[in-house]
Amino acid sequence: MISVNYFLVLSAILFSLGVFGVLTRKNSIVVFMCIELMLNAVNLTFIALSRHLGNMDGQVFVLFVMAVAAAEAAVGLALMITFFRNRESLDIDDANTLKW
Amino acid sequence: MENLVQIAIQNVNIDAILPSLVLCSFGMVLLLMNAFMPRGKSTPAAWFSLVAIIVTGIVSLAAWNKPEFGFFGGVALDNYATFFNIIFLVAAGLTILMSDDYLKREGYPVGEFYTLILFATAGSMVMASGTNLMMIFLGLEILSVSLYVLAGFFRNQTKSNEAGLKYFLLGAFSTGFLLYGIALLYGVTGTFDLARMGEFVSANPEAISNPMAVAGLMLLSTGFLFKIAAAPFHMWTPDTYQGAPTPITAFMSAGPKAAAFAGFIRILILGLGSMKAEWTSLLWIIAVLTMIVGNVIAIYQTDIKRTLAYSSIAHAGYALVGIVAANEIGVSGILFYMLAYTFMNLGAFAVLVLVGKKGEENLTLDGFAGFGYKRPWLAIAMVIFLFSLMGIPPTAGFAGKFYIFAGAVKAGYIWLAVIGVLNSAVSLYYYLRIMVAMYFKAPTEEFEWIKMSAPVVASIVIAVVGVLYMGILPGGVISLAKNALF
Amino acid sequence: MEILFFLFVAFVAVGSGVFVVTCKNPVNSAIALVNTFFCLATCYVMLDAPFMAAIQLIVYAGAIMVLIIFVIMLLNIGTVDVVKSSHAVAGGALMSVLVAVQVLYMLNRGEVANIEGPMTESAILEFGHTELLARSLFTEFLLPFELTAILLLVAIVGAIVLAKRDV
Amino acid sequence: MYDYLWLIPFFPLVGSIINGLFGKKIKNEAVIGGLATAMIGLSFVVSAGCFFSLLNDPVKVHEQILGSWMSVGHLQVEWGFLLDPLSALMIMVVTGVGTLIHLYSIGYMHGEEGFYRFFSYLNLFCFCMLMLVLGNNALVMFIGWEGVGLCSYLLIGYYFHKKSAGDAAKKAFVVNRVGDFGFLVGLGILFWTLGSHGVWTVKFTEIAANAHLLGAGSLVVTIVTLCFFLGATGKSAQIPLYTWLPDAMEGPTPVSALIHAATMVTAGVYMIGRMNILFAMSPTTMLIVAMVGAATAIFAASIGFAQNDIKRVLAYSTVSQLGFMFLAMGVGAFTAGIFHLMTHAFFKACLFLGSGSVIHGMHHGLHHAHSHDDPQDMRNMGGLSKKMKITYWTFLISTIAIAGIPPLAGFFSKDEILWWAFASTRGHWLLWLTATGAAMMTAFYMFRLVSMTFWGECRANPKAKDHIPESPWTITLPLIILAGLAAVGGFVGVPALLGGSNHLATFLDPVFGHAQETFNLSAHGSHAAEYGLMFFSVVVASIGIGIALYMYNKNPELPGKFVAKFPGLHRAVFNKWYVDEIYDALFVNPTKKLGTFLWKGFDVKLVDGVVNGVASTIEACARGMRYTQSGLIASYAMTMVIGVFVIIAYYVFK
Repeated sequence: MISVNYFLVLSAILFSLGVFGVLTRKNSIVVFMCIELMLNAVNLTFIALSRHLGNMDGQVFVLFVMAVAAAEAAVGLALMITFFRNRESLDIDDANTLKW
Repeated sequence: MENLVQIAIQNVNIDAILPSLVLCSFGMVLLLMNAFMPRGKSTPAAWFSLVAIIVTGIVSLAAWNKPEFGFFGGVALDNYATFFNIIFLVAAGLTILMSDDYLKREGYPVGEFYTLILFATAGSMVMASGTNLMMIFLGLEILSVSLYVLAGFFRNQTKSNEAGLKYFLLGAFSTGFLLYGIALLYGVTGTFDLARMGEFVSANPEAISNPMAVAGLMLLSTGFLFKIAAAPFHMWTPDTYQGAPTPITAFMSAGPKAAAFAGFIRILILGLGSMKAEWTSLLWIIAVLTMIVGNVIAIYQTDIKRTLAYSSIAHAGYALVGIVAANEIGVSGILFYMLAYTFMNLGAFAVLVLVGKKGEENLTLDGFAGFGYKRPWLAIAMVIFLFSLMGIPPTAGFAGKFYIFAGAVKAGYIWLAVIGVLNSAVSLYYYLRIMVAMYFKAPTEEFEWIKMSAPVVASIVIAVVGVLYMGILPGGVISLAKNALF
Repeated sequence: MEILFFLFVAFVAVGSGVFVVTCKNPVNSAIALVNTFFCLATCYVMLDAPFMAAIQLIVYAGAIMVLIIFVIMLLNIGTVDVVKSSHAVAGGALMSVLVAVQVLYMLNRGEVANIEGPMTESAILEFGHTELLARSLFTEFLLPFELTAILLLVAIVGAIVLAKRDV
Repeated sequence: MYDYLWLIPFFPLVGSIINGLFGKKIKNEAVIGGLATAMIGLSFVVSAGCFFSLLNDPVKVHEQILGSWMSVGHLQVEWGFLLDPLSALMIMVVTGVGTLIHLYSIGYMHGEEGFYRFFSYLNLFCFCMLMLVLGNNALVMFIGWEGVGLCSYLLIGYYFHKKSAGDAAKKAFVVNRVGDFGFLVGLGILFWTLGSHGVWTVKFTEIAANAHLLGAGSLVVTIVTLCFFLGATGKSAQIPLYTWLPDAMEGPTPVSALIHAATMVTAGVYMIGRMNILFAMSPTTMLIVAMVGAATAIFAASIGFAQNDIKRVLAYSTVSQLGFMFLAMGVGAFTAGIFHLMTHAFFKACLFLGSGSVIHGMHHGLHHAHSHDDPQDMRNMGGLSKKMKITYWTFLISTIAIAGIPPLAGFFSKDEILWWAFASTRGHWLLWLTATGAAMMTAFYMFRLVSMTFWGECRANPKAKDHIPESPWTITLPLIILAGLAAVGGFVGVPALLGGSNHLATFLDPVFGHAQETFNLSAHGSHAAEYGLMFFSVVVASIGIGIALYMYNKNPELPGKFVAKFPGLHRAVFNKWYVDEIYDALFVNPTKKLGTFLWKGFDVKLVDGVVNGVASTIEACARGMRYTQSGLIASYAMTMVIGVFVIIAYYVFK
């Protein structure tokens, strides 16, 4: 059994990678995928901690996070489709009529 | 295995989730109803959802002073939850009242609109009554997912699309931080249950200085501050509020914000009360920043909806002052203020719904020129709401600010209160512009006939009564709010 | 041995993560993301959570990613994505490195609670991971479980309302 | 009788609601105006009842609690009214003068569009003013305090199609809010400090009873009173927040008379009177109050020299007279301050209404002649004494009163202030000298006004000349009554020296006596000195009158010569000592304003400067901050990440 810290470090790195993607990508689907990456990183933290602490709560939480991710994916992709229909683009920088 | 079933059944206390259960049931029935209704008819759905709100209101009120707990301590339908439930229901009810004509005008008479509002309200209720991070998180997500859809509901309108997309991407992003915070707190305390978390932290004082716990607290706060629209996590607010359908903007600025406060306060006080020093000092700064950002940027706006969006940021700042105070007056002041804000803000938005034309036009200051003489009654109602937003006595806004600032003063945060008062003096500037437009400007063009419909008028009347009642005789509501503290 | 295996998995995970955020083609990003999910599933197995690993594959790699790829194909936006201007990338890189450093520092300084709960290795061997999870899920977390149903319902309704063409 | 106290504000409220909601349907001016007047008249009857009961009542403080408003911890805030000699006197003034002005308005506003609106606002104003005066705690007072500001805003902007009216209204409201901010902060600090001594209260009686807990002369009490004083300067148009008042003359004349002369602007004085014990505890604040008052008195008077708009002269005169009141408060002459408040209400209301009558007549005449001359410009007037006899005589009486000639009302009150300024334990001869100078100037510009308006040849358009009628009885009756009061009103406060017994001082003693005794606030001096000063002030006033008569009546060409001889001085005075410009240069964004400055020449106003300066600073911030809201999701996400990073960096690494 390797130490929980390894997993936490891996999770932290993946989380930061996700943040990097959100900050730098323009395609909203890719941005969303980066957010999924962040959520997965957190899932890893949960499961690692759950194993370490010896209680199931964390893993149950991961189940719910997955459900949430699925729900968000459905709604988010629907939003992107409507956006694409109006603008012929998925570039988040095109979402700029509302400002100031 | 049978043992397990028994354990589960013993802990299933339907009474503890009755309000949200009733609301969800209505929501599902409504969903079916919509499926069999001819397309383009949303009025029956509106009335049905109003019935749902009223029935749920009765069910909620029945729970007053009869706290129910259940589901392994995951749910507490105490007075605190009930008070917030009423706020959510008022917000949802007023929103539904002002929505129907609006939806017809904009060409989206879709019954699912109301279903989503009902589910969003149910999510808010879960947040208010959850005593477990898992519950609160799921409530938050039910609420958020509904709101993502509602914000982008006008799928052919560019603005609405954009509002939905921005809200969604940033909301999901902030969910990432929130979850990381929850994970870290779980790692430190080994539980999601707020009561057990509180016990653990007070039993292990070294946890307070554990960087993981502190970081967890801060990340968790980030997630909630995003929903509350506090600076610097407020950036989505003006855009989304401006682009979303007006009734939804009204709803978002009142109900979900209150829900975020409900969950946040419960987590902070019940679960992390021992880390009070950390979170008060954080929220002090956030509150000041939020008030300043909201009020200052609002000055430069010409779109009234956007102005009100910034003003709602500022109001979140005022309410945060109450959390910083973290005493009886301050927290009950927040409950009071949230209800007051629900009335005044939804009232103001209801007027906007009436004034606006198809495609959300007419919502600049010019749209209000000469309004005071052409539509004196509506204008008087608007003046009352604006006064309440400014915090001028004897309106609910004044009483609410008074309680919150009195709480801050009593807790020794006198400078915070001074900054708050100064900010509300600044806020005058942009509210006054609306009044100036209404009373001191001749109409720029021939004023179009506003179609007044009974439901919208009813929502305005209810809001006026609420604002004045809570302003002139706030004693009743504030004593309820005090009883509602857990 | 185990540690080496972990390092390998971690390396692959991070590597595919880098691909996710840098690939110009969204489809490639998506494939890389699926790869990351596989690695994470492997980690879950290493953490004695085989059921979670299975769910990870079924839900994430199987459902969500397929949905995403489907949308990418539907909208036919194969290679249009352009990366942001270099200073935006630099800013993003700076911030995410700072966040990474911060989190790592925090993990280094912080301590995970030392609680030994009921889910020990022997318990897992005796009852099986799935049963333990089910016990938790259907007793203590029954209500949240039900709530996810509402959540998914909302999501379905919302997605349909948004995506259908006519009123 | 005291049980009916609540009726006093209630009647105008009812009138306001009825007129506001149904006035448009009623249409009949007599009904609308009659109703409004009757309502305030009823208030006056009840006030008089209360006043006379109080006069013969050994118990001088009565409270009526209507119900609980808010409770915060140990603090109970009630909807309650307080009747003591001070508030009794004030309600008499407010309802009495108010009734007369309502009556006057029926004639004056005849035929105006939105007649009902005017009366609704006017009644609403009376309601708010009465709440301000009668409130038994600072929060009820604050409702009135905000309310009068609002009504003043609505009434100044009554002619909303005029842009200047809207601007003036907004300026008045914003400046008032600056003052309100001071009031609230002062109240907050007071509340907190008293609370830390275990007394959670905002009730005036309890504040007075527990004020000693703060410690006389302590820093806290100075800060609190200075904050309150800031509130008072906003509402009562003192330096530095005074210039909204002259602009407020954009409102209809009855409004100027009621709100901007007799009642609302005295709220600051009243408030200091209410909190007299706190102010008495802080000599520093008292000194500042006195200095600001004296400075305002002389400053505004000097500006009054060169104004040609009849209402603007009176406006600056009001500012100046309010300065006298503040001077009185500052040297501990609370009774004298309130006394002057009362007499000033009489003669200044009369003067404003008289000027209204003149404008009414001029307007009529000019309208007849199809002339577009300004009916308010005194250079178009002259010789009106023959055409408007009642107006002329009442105006003259009030002018003599304000000039301080015995035995008219202004003499007694002003003289008492001057004596206290000189001989009080908190007084100083410089204060006295300044005030005396201001008194002389008052006499001068008032007689300048009279001679330009009523005496000499009529300079109006020849066609208009013969069509300047006397006003109808609803206008002249209030003038006669007010002039009568201005003539005899001073006798309630005849000083002992002249054989009087100063009833007013005795009457107000339960309110002010305690503070004056405790802190040894009194004026002592030999009888000879008192006589001497009295005589001197009369002489000084007479000199002022004399100069005015000489310059404007006997030698009408003299002012022109004077101007030719000292052009710089005249221009300086004419342009209000360039204070506005200095403010502009200091506060207003220079680059942006340079063009405006050159364009508008020297006509930019003081408070415009401050308000616009602050506003443009905030607006610049707003503009800058607005651009953070770029509309780009990535930059929003970036902000969030930076926020998270900074927060965690601070808390985890500290």
